[in-house]
Amino acid sequence: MADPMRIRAQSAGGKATVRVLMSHEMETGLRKDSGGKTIPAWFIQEVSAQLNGKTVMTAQWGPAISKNPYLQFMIKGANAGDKVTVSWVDNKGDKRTDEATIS
Amino acid sequence: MKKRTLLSTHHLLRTALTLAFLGASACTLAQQKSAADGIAEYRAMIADGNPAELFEAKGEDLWKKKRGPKNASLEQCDLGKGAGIVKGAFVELPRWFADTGRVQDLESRLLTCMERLQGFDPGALARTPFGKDEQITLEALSAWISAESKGMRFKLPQNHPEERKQFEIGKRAFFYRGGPFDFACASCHGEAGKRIRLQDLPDLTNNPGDGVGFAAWPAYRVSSGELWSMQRRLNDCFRQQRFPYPGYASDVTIALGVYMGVNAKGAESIAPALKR
Amino acid sequence: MQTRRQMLARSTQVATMLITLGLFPGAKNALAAPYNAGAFEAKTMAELMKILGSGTPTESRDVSITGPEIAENGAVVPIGASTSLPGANRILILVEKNPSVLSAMFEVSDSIEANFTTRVKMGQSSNVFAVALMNDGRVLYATKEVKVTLGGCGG
Amino acid sequence: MMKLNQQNKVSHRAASPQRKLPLDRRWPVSLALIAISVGCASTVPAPDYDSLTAQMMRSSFKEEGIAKLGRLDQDESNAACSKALGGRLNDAQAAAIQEAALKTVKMPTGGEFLGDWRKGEALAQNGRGMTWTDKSAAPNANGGSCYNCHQISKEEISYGTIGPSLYQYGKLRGVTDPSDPKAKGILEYTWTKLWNAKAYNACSGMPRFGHSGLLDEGQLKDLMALILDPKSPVNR
Repeated sequence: MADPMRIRAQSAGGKATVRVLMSHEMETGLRKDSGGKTIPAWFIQEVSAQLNGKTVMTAQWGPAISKNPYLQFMIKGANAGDKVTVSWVDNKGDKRTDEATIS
Repeated sequence: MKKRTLLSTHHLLRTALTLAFLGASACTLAQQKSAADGIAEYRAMIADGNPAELFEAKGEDLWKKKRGPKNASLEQCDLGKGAGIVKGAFVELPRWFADTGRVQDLESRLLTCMERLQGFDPGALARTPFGKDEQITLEALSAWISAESKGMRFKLPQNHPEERKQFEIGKRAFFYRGGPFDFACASCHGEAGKRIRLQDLPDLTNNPGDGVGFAAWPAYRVSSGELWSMQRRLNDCFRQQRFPYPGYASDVTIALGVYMGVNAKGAESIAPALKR
Repeated sequence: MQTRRQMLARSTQVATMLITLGLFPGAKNALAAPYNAGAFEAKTMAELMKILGSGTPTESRDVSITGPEIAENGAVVPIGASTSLPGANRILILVEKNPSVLSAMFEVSDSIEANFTTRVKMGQSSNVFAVALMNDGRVLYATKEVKVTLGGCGG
Repeated sequence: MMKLNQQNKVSHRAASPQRKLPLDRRWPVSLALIAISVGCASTVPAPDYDSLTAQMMRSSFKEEGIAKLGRLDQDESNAACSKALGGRLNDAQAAAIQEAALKTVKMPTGGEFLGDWRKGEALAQNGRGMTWTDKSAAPNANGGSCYNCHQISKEEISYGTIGPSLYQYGKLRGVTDPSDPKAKGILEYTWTKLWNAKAYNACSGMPRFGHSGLLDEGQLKDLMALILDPKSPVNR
């Protein structure tokens, strides 16, 4: 199973800034190993975020996102104590969901 | 293996960049300045959100989890400040351990704990290549344990005669020239204010400052997306020094740790840091 | 390399699976479109716009892109894309000289700012673009050049 | 490399771990010295850190690929400069090392010193070679690593500062026509520096590119051209 994300969410002025680190190889599928064999692509394709269970953001990513991805976005109308959930799914169907409380 | 591919890509990148610069014509000094500023700006932009945090979280889990042939956690591991005390341990390592009769750095001490508490074979752990199997465990553990001393200042003990002896031997290892290039650690890290290419080189014969040199490892390496422990950092130094391969947690790596750590006295630890 | 058809087939499968799993509770609203594999294979901005069914992009001061002048390592280049205009439905991050131009595509909802920061890989020095797809059909962009370099020795 | 190892034999023996206790043979001397200088024999002598270090180096490394254990062997220059711990050698010792180094230098065959500066630039940029991840130790697999430590052409801004700037190396030394006999002195000096830098500075930090078999004669000529050819960007 994939390693957990690190999610930090801080509210200020009715907006919450969410910063997420995800643990993922983000292999492009363009690199070769020492034997000249192509290392198969393996990357996060879809990311979504929910505020108290309601989807507020979805994104699609290609393999050009860096290894161990970082994402920052801002949710409107979010306050301290609200729950932010972030999920990702990669091209192999692996997935991960983690939750954080807005501070 | 992946690394080779990556390195050759880097080489191509640099060649491409050089060609690009050959076309440029502004004053060298001005370019130099802006390149340094540009890189400083880049580092500041990625400083927030260091993926080393991912390894810290994993390390904390691994410390508390029952694992290995004895199905035990590492929570009773003595890192020098008593069984189970993690906070502040990192900035006092390497140090003398009476139970093993040796001076040990963080990673050689972890080998001891993984052997005694969890029943792992320390020789097998030491032979495992970096970034594989239980080495991933060791990397994550060193990320978390170092993070527990973040902001604290290095103060390696030098009370035990063996600690002082390791300092003296470490100093000699630091200045030991050899290999086809005649390099020693001191070739790059014996003087302040020098660079390799655009990379600043910390002077490790003194305290080079807070969060610099010894006080910046373990670190997340942007280039490979991996967490590098001090053992791995030293291993790659010896590779670039064109030396043979240093054993994981071998005597020379520990003696060098004592030398650099004692020299870094008073420097604030920022480990696990973020490095190019 | 997978063919585009295989990729499409698989991503549809994944999307279906996700909906079945209920992983995207919002999947029924317009937000969660299936993974657009074709978009991530486009070589140029023009090709990408065609795949997305969007118009010709024009440069706009209301869109902004942040990134370093020089990236010490192409493996991690921090890029921010945003627009101050209301009515954006998607924000894209593009790297002109990468094998495929599109790095990321963010859907903008009423609950979120049209402002995203992530980190991308760059194979070489290149222009990067922030593109905003507007509800009224306009496609607006901002661009910036990022030089990719490396410190340290070649060993 | 072979050459290096052969030369190393004498000093290598002294530091060899196979000789179990080189300490034994040194104690009487140091004890005698202490007795003379302090006049008190009860002082506990410090451990012989140099021998302990040599033993530790032997036991800590293993061979990997082209990086054999022989790389830990030290010739006179490396042994003396290591022992100095960053300090200076005494004049006589430095002079002896420099003299020996000077004798190792082989001037180019046919008397031609300069090759192609373009190839020289590529070599100067290339920092690869001789690590345990490199496949071959042959000169054609190696770069010169020059920009790691030196500024050379002003167009390359990513240069190191461990060595002095070589920008306008030939121009500053008045080399306008390398075939002019007046230029011969500087050509020979530079060739010697590249071949065996210890000929002028016993503890030079620069690799001995010719002497240690890192680069071949053709490659050295190309590097010579990079810094001495008036047509090279370095001198324009």
